Amino acid sequence: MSATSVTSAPEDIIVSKKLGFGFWLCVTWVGLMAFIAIFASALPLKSPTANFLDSARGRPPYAPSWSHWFGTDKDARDVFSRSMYGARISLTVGFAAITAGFLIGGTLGVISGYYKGWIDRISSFGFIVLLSFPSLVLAILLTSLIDRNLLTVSMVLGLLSIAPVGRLARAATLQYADREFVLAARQIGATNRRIIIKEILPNVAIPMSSLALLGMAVAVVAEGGLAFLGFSVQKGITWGGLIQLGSDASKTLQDAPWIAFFPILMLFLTVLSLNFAGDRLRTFFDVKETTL
Amino acid sequence: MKIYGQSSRRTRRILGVTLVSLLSFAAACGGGSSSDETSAPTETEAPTDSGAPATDAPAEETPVAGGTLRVGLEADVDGLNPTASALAVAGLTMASAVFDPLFTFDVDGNAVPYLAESIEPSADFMVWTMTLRAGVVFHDGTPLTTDAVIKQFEITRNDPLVGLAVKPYYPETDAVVKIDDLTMEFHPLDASQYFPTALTAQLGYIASPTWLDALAADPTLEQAPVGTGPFQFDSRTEDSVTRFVRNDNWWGTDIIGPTYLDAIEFFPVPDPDTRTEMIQNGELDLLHTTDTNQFQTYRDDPKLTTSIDENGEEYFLMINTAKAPFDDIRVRQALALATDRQGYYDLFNAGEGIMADQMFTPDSQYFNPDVKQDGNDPAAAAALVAEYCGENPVDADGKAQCTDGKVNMEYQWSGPSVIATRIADFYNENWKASFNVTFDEQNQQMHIQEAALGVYNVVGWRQFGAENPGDDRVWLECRNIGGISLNWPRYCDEARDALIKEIANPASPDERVGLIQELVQNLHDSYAYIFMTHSSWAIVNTDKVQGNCDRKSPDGNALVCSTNGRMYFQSTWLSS
Amino acid sequence: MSQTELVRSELEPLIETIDVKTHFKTPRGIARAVDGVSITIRRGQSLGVVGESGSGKTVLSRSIMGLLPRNGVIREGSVRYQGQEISNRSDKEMQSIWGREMAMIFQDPMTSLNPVMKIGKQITESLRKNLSMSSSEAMAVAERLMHDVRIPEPARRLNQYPHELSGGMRQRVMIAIAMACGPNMLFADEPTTALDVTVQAQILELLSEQKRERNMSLLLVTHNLGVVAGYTDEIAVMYGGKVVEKAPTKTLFADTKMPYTEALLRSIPRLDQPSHSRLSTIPGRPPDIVHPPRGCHFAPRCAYVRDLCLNEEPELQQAASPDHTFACFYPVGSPEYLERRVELTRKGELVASEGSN
Amino acid sequence: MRYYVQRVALAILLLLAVSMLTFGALNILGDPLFNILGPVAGDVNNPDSIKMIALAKKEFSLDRSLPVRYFIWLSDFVRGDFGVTFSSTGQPPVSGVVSERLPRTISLVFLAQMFAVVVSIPWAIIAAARAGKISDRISTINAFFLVAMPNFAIAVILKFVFSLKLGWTPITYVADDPLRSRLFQLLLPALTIGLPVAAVYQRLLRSDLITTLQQDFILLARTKGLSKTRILFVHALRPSLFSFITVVGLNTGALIGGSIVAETVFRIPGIGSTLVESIFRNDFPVVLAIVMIVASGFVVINLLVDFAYTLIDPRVRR
Repeated sequence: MSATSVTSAPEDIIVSKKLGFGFWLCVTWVGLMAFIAIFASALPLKSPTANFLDSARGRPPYAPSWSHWFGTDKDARDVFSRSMYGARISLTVGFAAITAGFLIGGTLGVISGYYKGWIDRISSFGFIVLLSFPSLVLAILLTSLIDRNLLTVSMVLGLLSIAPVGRLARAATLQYADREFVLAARQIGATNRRIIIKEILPNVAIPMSSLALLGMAVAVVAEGGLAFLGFSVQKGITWGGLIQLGSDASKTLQDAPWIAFFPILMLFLTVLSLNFAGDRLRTFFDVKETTL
Repeated sequence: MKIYGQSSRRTRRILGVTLVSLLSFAAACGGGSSSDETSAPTETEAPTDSGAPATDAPAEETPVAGGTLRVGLEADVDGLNPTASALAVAGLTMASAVFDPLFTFDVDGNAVPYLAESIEPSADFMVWTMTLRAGVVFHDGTPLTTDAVIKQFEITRNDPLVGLAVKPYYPETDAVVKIDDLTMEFHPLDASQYFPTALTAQLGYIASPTWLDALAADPTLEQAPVGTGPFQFDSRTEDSVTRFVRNDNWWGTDIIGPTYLDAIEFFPVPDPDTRTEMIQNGELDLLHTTDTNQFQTYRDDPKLTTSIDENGEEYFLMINTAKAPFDDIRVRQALALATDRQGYYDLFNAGEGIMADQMFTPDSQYFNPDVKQDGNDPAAAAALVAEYCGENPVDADGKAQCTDGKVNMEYQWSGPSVIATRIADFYNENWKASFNVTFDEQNQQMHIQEAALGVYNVVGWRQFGAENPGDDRVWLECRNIGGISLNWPRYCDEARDALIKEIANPASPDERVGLIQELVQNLHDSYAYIFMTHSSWAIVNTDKVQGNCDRKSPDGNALVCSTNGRMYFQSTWLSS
Repeated sequence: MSQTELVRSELEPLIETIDVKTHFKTPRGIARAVDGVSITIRRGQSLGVVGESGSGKTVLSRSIMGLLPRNGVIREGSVRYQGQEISNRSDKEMQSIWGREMAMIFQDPMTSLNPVMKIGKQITESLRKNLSMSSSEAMAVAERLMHDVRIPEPARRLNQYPHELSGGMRQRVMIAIAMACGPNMLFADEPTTALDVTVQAQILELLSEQKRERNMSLLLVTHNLGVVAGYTDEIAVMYGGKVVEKAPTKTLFADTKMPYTEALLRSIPRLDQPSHSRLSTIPGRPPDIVHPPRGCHFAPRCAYVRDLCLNEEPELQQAASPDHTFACFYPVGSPEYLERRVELTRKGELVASEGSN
Repeated sequence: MRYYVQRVALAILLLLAVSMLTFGALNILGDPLFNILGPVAGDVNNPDSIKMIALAKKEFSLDRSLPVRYFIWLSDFVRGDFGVTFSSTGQPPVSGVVSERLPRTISLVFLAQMFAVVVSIPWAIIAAARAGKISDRISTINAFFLVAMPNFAIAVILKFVFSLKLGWTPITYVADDPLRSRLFQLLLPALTIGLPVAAVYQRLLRSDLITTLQQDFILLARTKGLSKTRILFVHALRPSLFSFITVVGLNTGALIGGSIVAETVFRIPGIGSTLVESIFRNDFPVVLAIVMIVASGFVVINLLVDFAYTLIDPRVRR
């Protein structure tokens, strides 16, 4: 009934098919963070590792001040520049992880969705196996067994994102695998590889890509969790680690809450932005809600 | 009640401590889980080996029996088996309630007889004849005899770890010889006037032979110790609570005095903040800590009495001198010079305690004023490193020791521990100008293992602070270098060994002081240790805890109320 | 009631709408789904509302019943039920009318029954709510209703879920639900479109029979003139949200005025055609209700269009026979109409369009 | 029936795979010996040490091949014997550790799940009923914020506000306090992991409800003159619960993960914190047992969810 389809959900009256201001705001924030992450060392930031001790006056005040905007931590280090540098590992890992997840999981998903049969059965089972660990448990388990550097941690989180991404890709592929244009392509004797690349991928890519941001948010949070528990990149400054350092002892948290709260703020804003932007994209391409 | 701290780690890690405690003093080494290893003494008033009296109990108050004392400890132990368990401060504290030592320290720091009735050295101090107290029975009714002591000695000596600190000092056979049921002879390899101090801790805590036999069959009995002590085992849940009750037919009741407490409950609470909160909430009556960050809190709390036992261990960086690049003294020196000791003190001691230049505090009679720990001089460090790297040295396997003009090294600590990691970051900041520092965070066991096996460059460590400096020898002598070394830095110096021999057996007390100061100099010159701070123990109790400094020996000597954080309970009582 | 009363109640309108407008706010702009419709339905009388998809017929029926969402909708004009204004009533107030006074049957029995609720409950709940029956009474009534709408072994059916019933069955269930509280006014919104031809007739039979028995008024919404032909007293043809011709059924068929109605008549599907064939035979597409064309909305598709049609919008005018109105400048039978018809026949276009049905 | 059998079989297959992975990873990548022997394990030139190493290997059957060890472990595990912790005395038995601590984690996760469900359902219904109104938008934004707040951050904030500033809740967990106060001590931890999940549930259920509310059968229900509440609860809710239930099942995983964080921050000796400790102690039997238990719990819950489906949706009854 086309008439009633006009009496659409109040939702649609709110969500106009525009990305909207909020989206761009979020993208800007993430962009800013990325910029800082990349060029931190080039920016006029205090050294994030230096202990700002003064043999005469001892350590600088904990509380935020002109010289240390976010205050200083227990070790007289500048919380502001640490929060900035924190973006590095957090975002890098987040990005690398989701990229790896999409490359591996995406490929697996598309292939198994397209060829079906035993490939599908095996990979799908693999996905379920991965999914039957609570992800944080699996992450801790793996990171505890490896030498934790930027690459390995990213890979572990990437591994975790394989299953959800793979499932999505597979589902998306299944929708198209038997569509007319694919069958047509087969008729004219196009190779499977060609069909996948020319016909399937473009269709699958769009909905998937809209989930990349959401995925990255998840990865960033996961990294934070690992760092908070002490399982992330060693010797690295990461938001999760900063938060732990600021909250480990009740005394610190009580007397100098900002040590933990500024990193929390950064992390929160970043995750929020990623989520929001991702959500907007999702509704924009209107992809179904997922359990990514 | 059971209280939990996060990650209550077993103290199996504390191999060092096991051996240390054998030699009558406790030291927690290798970065504990709390910030304990970063502390240093704070009180600068007159030193008392006994520590300040825990309470100023008004004279008119007379002790009352009864009540349960709840004690917060920094950790739990694997077991309470003096022959095999790693008894760190926490373990020794619990042990001191169920076991009685053969000897114990009086307020002047002399080892006086306790379970032993007397001991007599031969003229050359090579044979010591000890007589046990008669009529002492263990909690299981077994009588205390020479055989019991000898059995325990032999079991201990053959323990792969604990034995390490015993083996080198006794002959293979006839180390201990039975004379009669209460008399025996010790035959140490070296003469020492101070031999009895070796019997004041783990080696001196005598367990029931019946129980030791049973242990062989069922190791789980480790959890239920049987000794002669004023308290006997009641129940124990690992990492949660250990409960002892008064031993009503304790041998000492008539000789020494009554035991007042009905029971003691020990709660391992690794997190110092939690321990503090608990005593403030009245969930604990007594605790010990080395976390200087807490000291002020305690002083500010009127309901709490704090006594600081500042004759604690020293915290220092320990260097493996047997392994490149630190087999070269210039590199060790450079590391010392690169280290910002002042900065460390400012950051990690919360304005408490004092920096250490050597193993003695300035107010110790053995303090050597000429020995200053070098540090805070990056330039000099850079120069030495440049010189060393100029020779582009390689290790045994031909691996280069320098990369782009910096020495490659590994700093190892035991984790996970926020504070330990902070310290690692701090050192890295100090050293990175002249060293390429790799971090090696190990879990506790691995940390100790690598230290013991000498597969490390530099580690943070806590040690020394012996009641009797002669007893620090086990860390220093060449004979303690081996597959597993107690001479962790694997630094062998015949001259030093000779010196130690002399210290054990000086012609006169004053000469001894001189010799020990010489040893201090020798230690400094070896650059095997970079001394950072003197740690100190705070014993904190609520105002209802009384009398824990009223301990006496059977012969009536006043005894210390704590030894490096290790507490005693025989004379303690609770005012209502 | 006495003869005269009966007559009066027969004559007095049960439902009366005056210039009802229902507009929707959409991202594209204001959609004039219903744009000034006035109709009256007397007790026991049945009105067929006919038009293509998008003509606004469904929205009209829902506007009358007040079922449309509050926000994003602009409603104007007046709706009277038994003389009282109901267009301004809140959902809460309408609850007393819904079910016992007015009921509605929807197009698709597949989606219109709650998939996770037993048939019995779906029928009885309105009985219990509106007539405050006990569950046992309600069940008895429900069973009778099921029987009335000719559902075999009703007792068993009551305990089944919709997915266990055939499409026709479900439509009958929906009728039973609608009938439950004996409403005076029944809205049937394309009640047969989703069903196959054989069942269609049965359902319509059932509807008119129930109408007769209960002396209900019926508003039958459909796109298929063929359907309403046999079952309604009066027909209103809607186009682009407006009523373009309204007349008693016989008159409409006998004396069609509006070329659009004529086109509809031509396109009545035959039994041999699939039931859901839409009015594909009228060239062009329904008007854009957001940006309607100037002049007569039908003009762009009208074979007899002239300049006037494109510039001015025709008002509803009275036809020769009473209560027959239509909105067209050059109605069927007018000289201009005939003239154009001759041209078309010559060109052969008309033949084509005729040949298609 | 066949369906149930299939699902159970799959679940078992899954757990086998999971156990193999975990067991393999732990045994290949870690060396348990030194947990048992301490330094002796590395003292490979000393005959005594070598003897002890051999003994220990035998006792903990570390001298067997990996598959053999796996089957030994598995057969014990299914019998409820989770092996012994790697320590010189081989004490305490893992099953002891687990059985002491598992209940705390379960009650924590359960509390959190209860909280999340109990809060999210009415929240979602109200929001859906007012969809598009200001109140709904605000609640949507709140949900969004909560979702974006990592649980460890929430933990820190809650601890700061309620334990430290207001002092309402204790920061220590007292294991043999009366149940009531123990539950009270579990409050913040439960909130920590429950809040974000509640938000996730609310967002999902809300959008599903809104979709349902546009269904014809809701319109029909309205034409019956039913009250708005009845329509929401009786007609709209149940058909909207399908994906909700799945997500509730899936999120149990998130909750278990969260419990690791919560137990660490609020010092609750559950299996979450124990897992972390044991990993740092290289105490593989404990790690293995905990991972297996957690995974099993997770798999079983999702199995139950599948079955719950068949209960609330008559159409998928088999």
